[in-house]
Amino acid sequence: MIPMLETPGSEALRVELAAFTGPLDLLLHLIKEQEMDIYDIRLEKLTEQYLARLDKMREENLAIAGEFLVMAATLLYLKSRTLLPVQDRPPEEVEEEDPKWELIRQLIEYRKFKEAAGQLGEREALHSRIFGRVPERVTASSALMGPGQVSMFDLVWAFQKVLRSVEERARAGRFSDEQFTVGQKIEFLLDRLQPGEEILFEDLFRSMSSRGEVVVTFLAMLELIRLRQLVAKQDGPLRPILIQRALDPVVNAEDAVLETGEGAGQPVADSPV
Amino acid sequence: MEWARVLEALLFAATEPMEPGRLAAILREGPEGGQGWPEVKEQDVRDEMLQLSERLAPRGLILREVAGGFRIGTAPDLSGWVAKLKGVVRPPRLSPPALETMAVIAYRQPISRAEVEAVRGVDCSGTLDTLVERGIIRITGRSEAPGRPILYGTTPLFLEHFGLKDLEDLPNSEELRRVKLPAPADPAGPKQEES
Amino acid sequence: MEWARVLEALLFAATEPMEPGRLAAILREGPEGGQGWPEVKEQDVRDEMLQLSERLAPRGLILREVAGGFRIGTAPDLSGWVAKLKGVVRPPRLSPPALETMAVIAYRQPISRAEVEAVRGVDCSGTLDTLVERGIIRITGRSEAPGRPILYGTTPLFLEHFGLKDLEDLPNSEELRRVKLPAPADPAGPKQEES
Repeated sequence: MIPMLETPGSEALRVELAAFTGPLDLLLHLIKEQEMDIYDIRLEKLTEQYLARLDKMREENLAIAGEFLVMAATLLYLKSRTLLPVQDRPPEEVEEEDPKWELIRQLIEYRKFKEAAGQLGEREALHSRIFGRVPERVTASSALMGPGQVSMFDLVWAFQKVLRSVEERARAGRFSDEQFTVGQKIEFLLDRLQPGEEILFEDLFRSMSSRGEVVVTFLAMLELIRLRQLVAKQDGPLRPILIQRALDPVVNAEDAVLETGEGAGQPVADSPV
Repeated sequence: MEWARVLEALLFAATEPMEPGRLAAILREGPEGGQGWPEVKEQDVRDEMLQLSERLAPRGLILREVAGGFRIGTAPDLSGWVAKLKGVVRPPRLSPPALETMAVIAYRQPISRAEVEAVRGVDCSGTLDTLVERGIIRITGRSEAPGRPILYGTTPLFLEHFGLKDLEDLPNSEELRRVKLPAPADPAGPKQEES
Repeated sequence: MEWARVLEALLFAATEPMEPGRLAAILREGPEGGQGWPEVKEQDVRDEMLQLSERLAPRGLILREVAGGFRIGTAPDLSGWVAKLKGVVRPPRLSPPALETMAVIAYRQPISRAEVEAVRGVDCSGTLDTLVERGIIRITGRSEAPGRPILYGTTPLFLEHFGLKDLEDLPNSEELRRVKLPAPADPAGPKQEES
């Protein structure tokens, strides 16, 4: 959200401009700054101030989100409209209420949610200072597995989380009927991770959208962990699980595939019968 | 009251908020292979919790009601100390845009992305993804509206993150639930990705 | 002593046993961006812990010394209660090979030793015996397959040990039950005895 700050002098201004969460936020700020009544906004003044802000942002070479420009156009249109005498307005608008009210309503609604967001932020600030107890289970199992390692069950729980997100992606309409084998996925994993390289457990599955693919990849991962080609580790309880390719493999990749035998070559369908 | 000690042990050991009704049920059932107190009611548990809360206050711990249950935590004024412990994770706070998106969803769930964007006036796909990833919101289904857009709602973790008892505990919830929202097709609506 | 509350909060939130010397050091250093008590010595912390231990005794909690440090835990006589909480899983004192064997049986019961070995690729007689002895698995019958091998399945203690409601509660049970396993006659089958 806050851009990189190169010039120390402009720091304050940059932070201020970056602090607006959108054009409505900027408008509310200007209305407050100009001490206007939101139900009785002076469009001309507001538009002028708004455009001045955009100019300043441009001078500072800040990327201006498209929404800010759309709002500028809306303001200019509303302003131009107020200059027209009633009889010169497009006939369909004469009967209708002033379109400026649409903007005002939007601002009022937005302001309510912005205030609610502020209150939520205060609650968050308070509650982020309260610490609960973390499950002892995690410490106990990491003691069992040696420092930094993860138990089989921790892995399975993590895997369950991945499956849930895959389900969500699948529900969002991305399906795949491709078939995968454990052997293929062992190759994929060894390809993906160079010796010593590590990756976030969840990231391994991020691009996958079928349950079958995720399950087969997970089985391939377990197999490689068993063969000590991969190590699962965790910096501490509740920290993310990392999968690391071992530096000095006990068995080489070819052996890994061979040793899994038929199981590895067995295609696993996305939806088995 | 002999079960008060059991109650404190249960609350202490729990790693998630405990509902008084569930605590009362555990106390009635008894431990594995043992006898409980069949007469304990939810209200007894609630009464005892009040007393526990007072006992904890001078001890650097607090009992708070959150996400439909009770949970022991460290006193907020001691956060600077607790944060120094190894392995203690402080969940990162949300950015202002994420908080705004969060607020709209909290009050108006289930809600589609387009509807959130109509209120905020900016593209919200980035903040929505962040919130889903953090487990604070989730996809709850699809709308019947044209295009059957995905709908979002809050998770129990949302309540925990913000220290809320339940959704009724949201500030000004009545008013904000009723406010008429701008239509998603609003011409002043969002088009581009927010920075 | 004002730092006693800090001490209790630290012991509560700690994710590992805390040494008195380290606790004293934290108390001297102070919180993030704050002042500590530069005069606190390790012996002061030890003295305070004794008092804390006495205060905790009547309320279902104990201060135990483990692995060179101190940790607040629930009283041993209440373990039957605490075990009923979801999310509190007793430390699995099973070795990694035993856990793997356990996982295969859990998802694919009833299953013969040869079938378990076909999945794991090592001799499993040792781990099977351990698991039977621990009461986590049991012999459930004999297969109709040639040689009528003995079949194994899980016991209620298995569920308790892993904090599961029932077998349906196993993570991702559907998938892992359906995945095709290598046949027991697999040439990559059992080889050497695992350590």
